Amino acid sequence: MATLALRAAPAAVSAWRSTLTGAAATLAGFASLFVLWHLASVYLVGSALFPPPLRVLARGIELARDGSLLDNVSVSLGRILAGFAIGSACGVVIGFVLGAVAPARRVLEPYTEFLRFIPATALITVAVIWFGIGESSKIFLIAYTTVFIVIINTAAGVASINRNKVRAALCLGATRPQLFVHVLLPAATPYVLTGMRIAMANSFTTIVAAELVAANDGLGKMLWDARLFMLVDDIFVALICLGFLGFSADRLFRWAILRFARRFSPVM
Amino acid sequence: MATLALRAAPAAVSAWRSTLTGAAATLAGFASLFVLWHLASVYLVGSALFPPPLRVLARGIELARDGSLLDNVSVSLGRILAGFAIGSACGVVIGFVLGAVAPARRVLEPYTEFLRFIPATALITVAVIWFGIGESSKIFLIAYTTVFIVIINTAAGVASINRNKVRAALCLGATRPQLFVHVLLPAATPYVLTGMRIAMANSFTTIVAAELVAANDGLGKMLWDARLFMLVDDIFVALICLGFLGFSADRLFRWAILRFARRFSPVM
Amino acid sequence: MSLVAFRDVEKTYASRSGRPYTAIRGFDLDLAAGEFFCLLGTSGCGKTTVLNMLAGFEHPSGGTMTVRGRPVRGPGRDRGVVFQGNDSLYDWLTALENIALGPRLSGLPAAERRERANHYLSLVGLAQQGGKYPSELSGGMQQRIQIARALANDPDILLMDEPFGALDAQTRTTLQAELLRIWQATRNCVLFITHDIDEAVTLATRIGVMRAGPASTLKAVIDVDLAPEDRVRTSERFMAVYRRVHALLSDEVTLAALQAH
Amino acid sequence: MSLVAFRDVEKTYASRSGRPYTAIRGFDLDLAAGEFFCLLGTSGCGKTTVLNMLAGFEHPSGGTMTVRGRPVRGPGRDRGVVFQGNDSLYDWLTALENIALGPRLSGLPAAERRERANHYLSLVGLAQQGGKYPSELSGGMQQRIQIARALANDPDILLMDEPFGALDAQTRTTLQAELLRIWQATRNCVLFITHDIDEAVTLATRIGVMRAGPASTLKAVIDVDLAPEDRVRTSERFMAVYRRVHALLSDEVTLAALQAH
Amino acid sequence: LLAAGAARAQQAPAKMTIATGVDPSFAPFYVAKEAGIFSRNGLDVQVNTGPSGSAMVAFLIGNQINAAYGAEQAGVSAHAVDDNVVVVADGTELKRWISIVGSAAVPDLAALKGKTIGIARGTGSETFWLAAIKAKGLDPADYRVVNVEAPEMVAALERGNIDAFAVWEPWPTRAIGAVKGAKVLLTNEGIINVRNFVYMNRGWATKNPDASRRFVTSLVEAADRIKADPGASVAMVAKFLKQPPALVGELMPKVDYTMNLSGGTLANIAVAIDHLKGAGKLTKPVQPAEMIMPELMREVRPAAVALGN
Ligand SMILES: Nc1ncnc2c1ncn2[C@@H]1O[C@H](COP(=O)(O)OP(=O)(O)OP(=O)(O)O)[C@@H](O)[C@H]1O
Ligand SMILES: Nc1ncnc2c1ncn2[C@@H]1O[C@H](COP(=O)(O)OP(=O)(O)OP(=O)(O)O)[C@@H](O)[C@H]1O
Ligand SMILES: [Mg+2]
Ligand SMILES: [Mg+2]
Repeated sequence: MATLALRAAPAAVSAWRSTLTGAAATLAGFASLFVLWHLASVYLVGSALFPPPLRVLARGIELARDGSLLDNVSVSLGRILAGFAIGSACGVVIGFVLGAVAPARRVLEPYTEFLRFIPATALITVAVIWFGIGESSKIFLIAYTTVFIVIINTAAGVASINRNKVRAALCLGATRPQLFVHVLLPAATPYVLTGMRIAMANSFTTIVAAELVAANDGLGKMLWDARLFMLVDDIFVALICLGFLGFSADRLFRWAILRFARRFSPVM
Repeated sequence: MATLALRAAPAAVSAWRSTLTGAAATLAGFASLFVLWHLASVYLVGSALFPPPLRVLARGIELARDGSLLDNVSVSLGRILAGFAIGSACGVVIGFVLGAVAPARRVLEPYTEFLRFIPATALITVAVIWFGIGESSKIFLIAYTTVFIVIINTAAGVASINRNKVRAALCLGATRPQLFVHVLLPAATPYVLTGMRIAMANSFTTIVAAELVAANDGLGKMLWDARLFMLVDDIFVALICLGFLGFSADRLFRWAILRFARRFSPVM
Repeated sequence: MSLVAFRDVEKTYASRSGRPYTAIRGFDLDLAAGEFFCLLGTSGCGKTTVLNMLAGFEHPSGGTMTVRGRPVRGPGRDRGVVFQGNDSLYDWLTALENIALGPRLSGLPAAERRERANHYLSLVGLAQQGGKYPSELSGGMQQRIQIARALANDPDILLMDEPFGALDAQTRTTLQAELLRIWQATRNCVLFITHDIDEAVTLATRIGVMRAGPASTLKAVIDVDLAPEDRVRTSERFMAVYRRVHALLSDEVTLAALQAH
Repeated sequence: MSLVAFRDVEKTYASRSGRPYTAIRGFDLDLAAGEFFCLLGTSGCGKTTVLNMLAGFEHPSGGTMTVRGRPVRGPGRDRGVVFQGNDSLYDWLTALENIALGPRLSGLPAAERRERANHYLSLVGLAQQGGKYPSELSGGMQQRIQIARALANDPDILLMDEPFGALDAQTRTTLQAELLRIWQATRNCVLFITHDIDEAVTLATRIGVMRAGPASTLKAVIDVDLAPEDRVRTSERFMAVYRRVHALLSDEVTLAALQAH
Repeated sequence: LLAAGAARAQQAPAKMTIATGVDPSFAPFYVAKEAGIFSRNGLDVQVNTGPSGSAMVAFLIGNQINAAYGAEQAGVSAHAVDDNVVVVADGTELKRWISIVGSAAVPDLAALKGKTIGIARGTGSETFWLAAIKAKGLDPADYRVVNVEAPEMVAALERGNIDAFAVWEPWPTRAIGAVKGAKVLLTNEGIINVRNFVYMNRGWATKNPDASRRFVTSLVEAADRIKADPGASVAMVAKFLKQPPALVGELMPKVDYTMNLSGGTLANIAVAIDHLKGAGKLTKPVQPAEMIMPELMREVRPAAVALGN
């Protein structure tokens, strides 16, 4: 997130140094998170159901050693990415239609505005009816929780485009498809990307519901098993993994944006 | 959602008429949704697990008659509203801090960017440890899934404020708090509202996870029970209720925005 | 049949604060192919409103407005626009890419459109600046990119809303000369809004002066029948036109001031 | 000690496209309290850059810049700014509320600040338009709201970036007179950017002409020692100053044109 | 006993929070609440429900709730985390509760060979399947086992993703109604006895001996009541669960409700321990006897306690 520069930054600070201090501050933030967790666990709560971070770390290393953690992570990550990609792609297209074509919006909105309030957990059975108990139903569920957020943000992006930019393109002779490619798409890009970043969290959290469907592996499955057998440390290992994976995916996403989509001056 | 006016609207169309055609189109959209559902259920899927809309409607009327549906709806709605309100309020405050205060952002981001990937379902146990088995743990879970979306959108809003608007306020002698109240807050309002609209869906869907925690009533509870007893019609009644409640809440929210916050030109 | 015809056109804006505001009422204007029409008027009288309707951005609330006998339905590439203010530039394109967008949309091959864009970039005196993004350009530079973008698309009707407003006198003179040269070569129709009487008299074949709003119309239209060599301030005929326009405008300003108090 | 002092100031912009661009280098300027300094230069030479640094929006890349002997740390209410372009107006406030914001921030009671805002609204000729939102105002009207907003806050140093650029000649003349009147009453320091030499000679106590960029500096500073009655185009002394400034600028334009090709 | 209870009810009733799933096999909790047995014994009990009885056992850890009702395995897992989680009574015996249901293509158990079967891993479903293999002398290698959650069994069977499944009621009954040609191939009768236990937090029970005793007394009374008046009990359970009486009436007779502690209790705990150990899911060793706190039942109904040593 580029923060608001309330006063001009001294130009002398090199980009390098600011990257370094940034990384240090992020590390400090994480450190404080874990210290707080430790204090809360040991002194404040003192429950067997809320283990301190070091114990979770030890258990995590154990699970990593025997290879099962990596397996679970990679399987879940695959499902998340597939669902996220499909959901985002559909969301961008539908969002543009909603944002740019008034009659389509009127007819389509009941679908999006109705369906987005229906929880993925409740759709598991429906997903199995349609897609069976294989991978596709899991990916469907993840795509489902991704798509609506991308739709809304994309449509908001289209609606907030500066009027004169659209007018100028039409005066330059843009056809509808050209207007889309050359103006709407780039101008809405910051909104689309923000929407995708928000939706990413839904993709990650929905893996837990998705892997309730006949899964043999994955972090969600690990979580459910651990719950069933009350393996408290395992639950926290799975949670921490999800958190770190999400955090890393988000950083990667941001980096890619800054690297490849900087000219669309995304806001983050 | 105000759609992009690609060509100027004939001014002669009265606001009244456009409201009416809008409502008609929305109704048509809903009608088509239910017709499609009927066709899919009867001709395409033909499963006892995917009932046609009329059967669900009949069951819904039955449940409404005996009063249990209304009870469940009102209990859930209360929880959702409380969680949504708390989550949004915290989200706006944290979002502004993240967006406007660079050092705070660095330290706080690990928290938000890590925690938002941790599913509410997995936090049930932790919620009960902290907040007990009563209402507060349910409200906590809903607030939890609401807050991060509002944070991200608010921070994006702050970061996208036109530079010269901030500069002008500082030249007019604005202190930090004044800058916040008179410029950052109103300028970020469209983003905040979009964030809240998106987060609203999370509030509604999380009620299902929240009411997994030792709840004795509510739509989520109804859903879980129906799932355990394979009362397919009840499941769909609960889902449709969630969908309609969400849709209505969203409409109400939009109406309130247009009524009271129009000057901040919200984009929707 | 005239190229552009406004007949009894009215434009009423619905206002957020409640009361609708009628900017234009009973507005008549004909523009012929090949003419250079300058529109003058006090600030807020409705010049941009007229231009926006002709461009197809706004529909008249009453009356009819036609281009080549057909009502205007929306914007089109036959009418190029230079906007008042620079928010129509594309932030994600460099100056050169902004200029090249029109040719690109009409399918010109990459090499040709780059050449074309570079030509117009030099024409507005920014040959070295093509790689910069709009936010890296000064106000006057942005304005010149907008002019180059409109010219590069070679429209039949060129609608320009105070295009030289943010330019220093010298740059302005150069661009005026370039614009005249292009217009003489193509003989397109130009609707040119300005608040600089000198500029209007230098460029126009006709000058229209609008009344102060609300419900503004054209107060008078003056034919500027000056030979090229008379298009300088030192010419007596130039100054005669100047004084006529000046007088027309002054009355309106006094009126506007009276209304405002 | 002068009120404002630029000493050997440099400003280099990091550019998105790669190469950094040095807009200003070795720039020296002193402004005294009570003076009206007009800054002229070709489009893109660095006028706005100078103003932005003094306003505290941008830090110099080199050299020192002080106000009352202290380095500028950021924007403050002692330096009021009229921006080039109108994107600094608050869309969610009416014209009147925009003007009243400064007094509101400094805690003036509601009644007094409304009165004050209304006063400045009439001063810029928009007494009837206070209830409109910026998007409902014409370009020139927006610009006048911006001017009123800056004036209503009564800053020690007034920084104005082409404030009358979008106004017709008559409105401009009225506002010039108002500005002069206010300046004479308060004797604040004004830094006024314009590209209109007439305007500069009418208003300034000193005129600075900048070189064409890159690495621009002040080319010359001219004292304008004219009596009020000489501040009209018909005065010979006026025209003498005009011609001097014109000559200085023309050279730069030629230079800029040469560089561009 | 009744008189004593009534006398105590004059004082402020002791507050308790208990939790279980929504399933007629936990009927004693519901009946004690609905019939007012708890309040007659001077208890103010809040009954919470969750997705399963087992899920709620976890909340005994750290005493989030005071009592729960659930399966053996959940109790063992919870006891391994916090040894305060103990069994105070064995309340439910599920005689014909878990079944293997086959699709139209599988007429009998023999025909299941080489086919796919859905099992809910780590639950009674799996325990039953393993027991069935042993009892019927089947070769596990002949079957393709896939992990499916109970609520999705029917959908998976209908779609043909699986040819059969092993799971508890109400799913077998439902599947037969919903999927054409589906039938029960085998029930748990004579193969394995599934039980549900009443758990309490030992720390809390030791600190509140009086309330604990009255709590167990209430459950004993409720179980007796279910036996004595099945019709009224069905109505009460249906009311509590907000489920159709017909469905509840169909399910309740498949269950035997007797509050006791027996050798069978210990045996079932031992099986659960073995099963968890085998799956590598037990974090520390647990002895069946350590998991039982028989004092309360001994006080309330000594005759029902026969642990064998
Ligand atoms: N969207 C709008 N809603 C309400 N009123 C509007 C709107 N747009 C313009 N107006 C009003 O219409 C009148 C004419 O505006 P217009 O922009 O056409 O003036 P203009 O002649 O171009 O002025 P300028 O020289 O200052 O640009 C003004 O009084 C303005 O307030
Ligand atoms: N943010 C920036 N990044 C890169 N270059 C910039 C930036 N801002 C300004 N420049 C460059 O600095 C030079 C001076 O710009 P400046 O805006 O100061 O000009 P100006 O004198 O105000 O011109 P005008 O009269 O057209 O407004 C220009 O060449 C411009 O391209
Ligand atoms: Mg205008
Ligand atoms: Mg400038």
